[in-house]
Amino acid sequence: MSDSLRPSAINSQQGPAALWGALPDSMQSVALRLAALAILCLLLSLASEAFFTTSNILNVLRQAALLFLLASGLTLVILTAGLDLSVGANVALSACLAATLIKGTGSIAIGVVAGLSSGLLIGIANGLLITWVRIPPFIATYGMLWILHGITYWFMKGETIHGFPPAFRAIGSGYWLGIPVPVYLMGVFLLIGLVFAQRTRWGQEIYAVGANPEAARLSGVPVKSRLVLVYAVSGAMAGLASLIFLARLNSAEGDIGESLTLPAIAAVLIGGTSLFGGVGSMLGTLIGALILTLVLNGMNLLAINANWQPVVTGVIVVLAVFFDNLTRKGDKR
Amino acid sequence: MAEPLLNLSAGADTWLRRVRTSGSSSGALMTLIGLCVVFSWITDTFLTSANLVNIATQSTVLLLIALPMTLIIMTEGLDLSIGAVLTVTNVVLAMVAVQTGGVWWALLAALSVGAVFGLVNGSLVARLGIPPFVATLGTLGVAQGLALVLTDGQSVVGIPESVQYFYSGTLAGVPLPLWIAALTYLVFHGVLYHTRFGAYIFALGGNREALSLAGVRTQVYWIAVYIVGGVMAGLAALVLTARISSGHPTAALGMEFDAIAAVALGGTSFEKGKGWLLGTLLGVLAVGVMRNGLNQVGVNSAVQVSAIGFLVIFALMIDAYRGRRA
Amino acid sequence: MKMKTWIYSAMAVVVSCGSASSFAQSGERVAVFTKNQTNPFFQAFRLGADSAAKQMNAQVIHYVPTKPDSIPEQMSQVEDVIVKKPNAIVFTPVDYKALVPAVSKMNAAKIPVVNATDRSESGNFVAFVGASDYKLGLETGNTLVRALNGKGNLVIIEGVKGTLTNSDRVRGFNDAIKQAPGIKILASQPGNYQRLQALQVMENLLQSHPQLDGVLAANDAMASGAIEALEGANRKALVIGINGTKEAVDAIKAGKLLATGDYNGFLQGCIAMMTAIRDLRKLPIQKEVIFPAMVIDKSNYQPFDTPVESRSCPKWEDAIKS
Amino acid sequence: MQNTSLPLSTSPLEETPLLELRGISKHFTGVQALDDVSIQLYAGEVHMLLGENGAGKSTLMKILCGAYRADAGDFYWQGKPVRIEGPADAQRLGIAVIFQEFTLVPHLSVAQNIFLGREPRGRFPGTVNHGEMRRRAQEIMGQLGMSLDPDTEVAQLGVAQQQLVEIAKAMSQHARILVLDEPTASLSDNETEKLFRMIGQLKQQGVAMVYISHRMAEVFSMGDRITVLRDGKWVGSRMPGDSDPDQLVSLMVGRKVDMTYAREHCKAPGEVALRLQGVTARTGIHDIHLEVRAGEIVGLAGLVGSGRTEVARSIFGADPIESGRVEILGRLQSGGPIMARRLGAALIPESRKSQGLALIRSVSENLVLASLARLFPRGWFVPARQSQESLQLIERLRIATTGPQQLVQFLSGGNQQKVVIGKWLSAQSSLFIFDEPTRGIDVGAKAEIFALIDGLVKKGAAVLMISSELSEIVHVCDRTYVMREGRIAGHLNREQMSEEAILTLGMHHG
Repeated sequence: MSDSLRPSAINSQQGPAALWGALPDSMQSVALRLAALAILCLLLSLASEAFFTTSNILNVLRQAALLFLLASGLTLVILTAGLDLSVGANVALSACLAATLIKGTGSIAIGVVAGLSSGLLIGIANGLLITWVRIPPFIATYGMLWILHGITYWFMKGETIHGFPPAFRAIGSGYWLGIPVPVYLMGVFLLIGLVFAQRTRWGQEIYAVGANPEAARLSGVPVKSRLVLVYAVSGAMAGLASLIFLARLNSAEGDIGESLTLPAIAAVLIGGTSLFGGVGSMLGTLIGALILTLVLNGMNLLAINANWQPVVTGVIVVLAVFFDNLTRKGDKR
Repeated sequence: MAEPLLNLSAGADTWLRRVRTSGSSSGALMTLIGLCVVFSWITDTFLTSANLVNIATQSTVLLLIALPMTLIIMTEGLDLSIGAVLTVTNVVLAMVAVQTGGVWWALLAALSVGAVFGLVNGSLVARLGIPPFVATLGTLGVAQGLALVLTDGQSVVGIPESVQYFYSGTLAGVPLPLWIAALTYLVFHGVLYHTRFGAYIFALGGNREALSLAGVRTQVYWIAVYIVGGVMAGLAALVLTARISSGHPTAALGMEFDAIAAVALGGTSFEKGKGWLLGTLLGVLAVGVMRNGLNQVGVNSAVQVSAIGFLVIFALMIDAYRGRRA
Repeated sequence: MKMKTWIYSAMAVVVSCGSASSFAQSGERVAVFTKNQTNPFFQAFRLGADSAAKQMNAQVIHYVPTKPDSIPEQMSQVEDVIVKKPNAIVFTPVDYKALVPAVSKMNAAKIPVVNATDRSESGNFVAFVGASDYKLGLETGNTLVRALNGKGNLVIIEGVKGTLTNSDRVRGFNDAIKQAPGIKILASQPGNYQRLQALQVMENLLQSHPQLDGVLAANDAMASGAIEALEGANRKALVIGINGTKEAVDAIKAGKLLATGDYNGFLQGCIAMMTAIRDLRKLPIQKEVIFPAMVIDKSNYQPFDTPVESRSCPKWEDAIKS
Repeated sequence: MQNTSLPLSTSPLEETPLLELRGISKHFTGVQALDDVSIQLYAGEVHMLLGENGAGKSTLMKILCGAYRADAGDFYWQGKPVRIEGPADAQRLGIAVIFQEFTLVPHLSVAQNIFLGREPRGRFPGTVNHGEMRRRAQEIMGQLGMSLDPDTEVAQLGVAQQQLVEIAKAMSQHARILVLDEPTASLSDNETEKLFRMIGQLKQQGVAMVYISHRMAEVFSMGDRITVLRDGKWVGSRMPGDSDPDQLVSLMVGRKVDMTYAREHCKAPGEVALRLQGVTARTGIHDIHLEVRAGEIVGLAGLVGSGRTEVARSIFGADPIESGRVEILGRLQSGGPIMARRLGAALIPESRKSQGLALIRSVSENLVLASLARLFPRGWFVPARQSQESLQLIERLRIATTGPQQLVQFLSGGNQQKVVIGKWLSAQSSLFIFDEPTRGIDVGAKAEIFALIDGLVKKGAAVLMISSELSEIVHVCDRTYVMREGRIAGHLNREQMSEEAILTLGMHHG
């Protein structure tokens, strides 16, 4: 097609293909994932009658809520082609800090503020290490993971802190109008995340930084402060998730967040956010978290030996990204 | 442990020049020297030959998986599954060793299981174009699950003496694992700097398009790099099984991150095919010295955990600082 | 140049502040190996060892793997410590089979070793100090069977598959249930001794088993995980744990937990350390110290209610009597 | 570029061409890249290949070297039919291509790069005989008059040296046919001299060369035969003797385009929009003094590597400066790109793809990238406002796109450059710094870009334009500075400006 300057004919496909073609990339990947989620629910409800009961659905939603809160912060980080391996350790430290303060001062507010701010500070530290000291995100957050674990172990000395006031425990295991509280939080932060990513200037700048950081910098976008912002949000969300964990488990110990980091990253990847940056959505991450939790819940209900769970999780992550490569139009990075 | 300076056909000057050019980032070298000086100053038992041999032997397993990890990272790739593959090959090797009473069939089984995982990783990345982080995160899960399924959580015992010999045995006074590690390093050094495959690894990371235009079947070599990763996990399983004289479903989980940290510590960068094998060796030793030193001094174990994090970030800071200045 | 000297000083500070604490006492040096830094049982064990050492003014150094329950790491720690030749070692193997080579290294280095908690499969030891997991499983199982007066459905939440403590405790549970035909085991799933995993396993079990009367958890952490799940789904069931941790005692006080097997980490720490020191000083010791399987419940939890830090080791004589 | 020392040789006309392509066609999804193209390559002859971007030149090259397979058409080697379906076939016949993006591996040595894929066997299977490889590399480089140490890492070489390594690599394959894609695009004058001398030597050795260029001077000084492609079709072949630049351009563009872009020059420049006083930076520029007033297009000419891009980056704050002052619209620029934009400066960078655009994002997202703060001051992003702003710009700049949602990576070079300019229009900048605005853009689109720039200046904006095309500087700019080795070598006002004057100021003396 010659490089003539005449505006070429508007997209000529007719019918549904045009409709599908017209959908921007991110909407297509979300639609595909919703379909996969629906099929999964159908299969599970056929396979085990205990699946499609309200109590199980609420149970799945609550488990997915915790995973989503952690993964939502991570989504922004991965959008900038970065990574945060320290979220699990962040949850551990923030939870123990909050637990100690709630027990010590007896006031829930102080504990909650402590948990959130510790998460935020850890996130900011990650951001500064990556932007000012210029250490690759993978290694910076890996180092931070060890430092945080060390601090938590030193701080907790192997103790566990248990038994918290019912008011605090409500945010983790409480019900309101029959629906677990964390599910509301999931809804609220899904909205905040969507609005922030799609409907604010900073969100657009984060997508641009992920797509081409040098072009963003040379367009006057403050790349460094956006990166610090992204890691700070990821840290803060880990702080929030730690509070809910604390409330739900009703006790804090050294390795509370240990097993959360990889599932959270998996949820983001299954949700369609690309590791190369610039592509992805918060809605996708929610669906990713739901798919991951549903599969594990289904396996438990069908009493499939727990040993198979890591195998299934691994296969799903690869399949999700493989289908993405197929559907994404010519975005061979 | 003096790094074997023997090199095959190339003149000594090219080797030294290569160290100067690609070895520009010496975060690992300075950290290693710093740690040794500090620990030998604080406790007299650190700088004893027994302890140094001790560190080297302990670091063997990590070195055996850090070497292939260097090659994979040089092709702008990553292998998160190598720790889990080492675990499943440890279990396989133990089970076969118990059945056959010998070591050779067991080693063969472990190497082939490792090769299969490597082939799967390579095909996912090279043929299906799935990002390495995602592909190997997938196989990490599969390998971890398989290890649990094979043993149903129980550890495999009754390992014949012939397997344990590979850790406890010595040859000419030097523990066997050290021979394995030194030999493997030499082979990797030869492969990377003196064979076509080595040049193609630099090319896979530096300019993949150029390699295919030169008429080379890039897919084959790209998959081969991941197969080397899998096979090395099988070999490392031999030393690991000999060391813990059993197969355990969670023996080496998480070791992949130690390997990646050691490689990064050693100055191999994540892009443009910039790699330095000696750096990885230094990185592995730095981690080993740190842990041993802190144990020697009896430092509170919580401080030990944080110290590893500081070590990684310190070394990278040195590189970033030198990188900016150089 | 500037950068290098700065690193050395930073390193020295980190290392020296950590080591200062262990040079304080004088006397024999005893190295204590425990499995991880997160399980309250081992924290109690370490405190017991410390208080015994202080009483007999010996010097304690603790070695705990940075990655919880990491076999190769504990192996490395043993090899590192042997070079320093401590006078005696109190050893809790991460895995009773995998750490046998480490024990043979200690024996080769002629260092007296006291085996605690998990009985190592082989290797010669000065003594073994621990409780009988099997008996504890049996006693706690019987307590639950009695409480359900012989009828009802229950679930078992196992610990880490493949560990000695887990297989003995679960065997004890099953033998207790065999004696009561009316009791039916609905499911037996692993929680890996972790609170969170036990919670998730319990939540899913509650979905698939509407009628559930009792829960046998292989340790207290998983028992409280199960309790949280029950409360989360506002369901009722009798829950039993093992280890006798402070948290379990509080739960019994609050009526949430039916009972817990007294594994008493603190006492095990004391006796193990005393045995090691007495052996060094050629004082009489007992080769096998097996704590009786004591079940703590609403009736007898008072003596166990004191926080672990403030407890101190009983004299050797009266400890042996109990 | 005046005539170089090489005599305009009319090569001996052999009857059977070394390689003949007949009826070559290649079809990509929705695009007929090549349609029934035939071309003859004679030994010892430089065959010039001209055509706009997208005319099929690079596709033809990729078919020649086996990177693409032709859908139809056949190849005749010295009259005998042969097949070229993969890189191995091309290599066997001795066809080598030197692309603009070099096919070199940064962290391998010169010798290893030259023999990539064809390393001499060592003692053991699979190993490489370094000594032999280094010796043969030295031998080849010697023939081509190069004095590089075969062990230095390619990453440490300059652009010109890397190109020479590419050519040595081609010659190591005993290339009988060499394809050069705009070889002098980033070469300094004496490096171009050296390249032309080497091409002369290769002609003596009977190597047939296909030379792709946008520079008319080169076409006539080096070419023995000229072929023009348009829209994937063959439109004509000429001998240099019986054709002239304008005729070739009209063949290329298919419509009469006035090559020289005439514009009436600024009579009354406004107040100072940009002033540099004694600016020195570690990037290699020393004591730069220059001024640009509103309503003016000021050129910044000079050879490759004379520091022009570095000056642009220092003005825009992309690189820190060590001493001196940069004033934008009267106010001191002391911050990074963020402050430069706020002061009203705009940078259209040298490489669009890596520094100017987010390729995987849509046209509208790219257009508002620099004006997000202006369009959405309170932070609340309104998609309608974004599409309204981008539709306006698409209209004004006549960007050929299926719609604001289309991903920028699917646009042609000219349209991508327009998006970058649109980005800064949306940011309402008043000082525009263009760095090689028309590189890799064909004649037709160039005129369009210059019209845009003229439009900016007519509305009172100030423009500093960096270009390596001397004809562009002379025709478009009101006045120009000329740089040499990181310093301002001289200033030429409207009357003094001519290609020769610029060249003499910019040439390295001694």
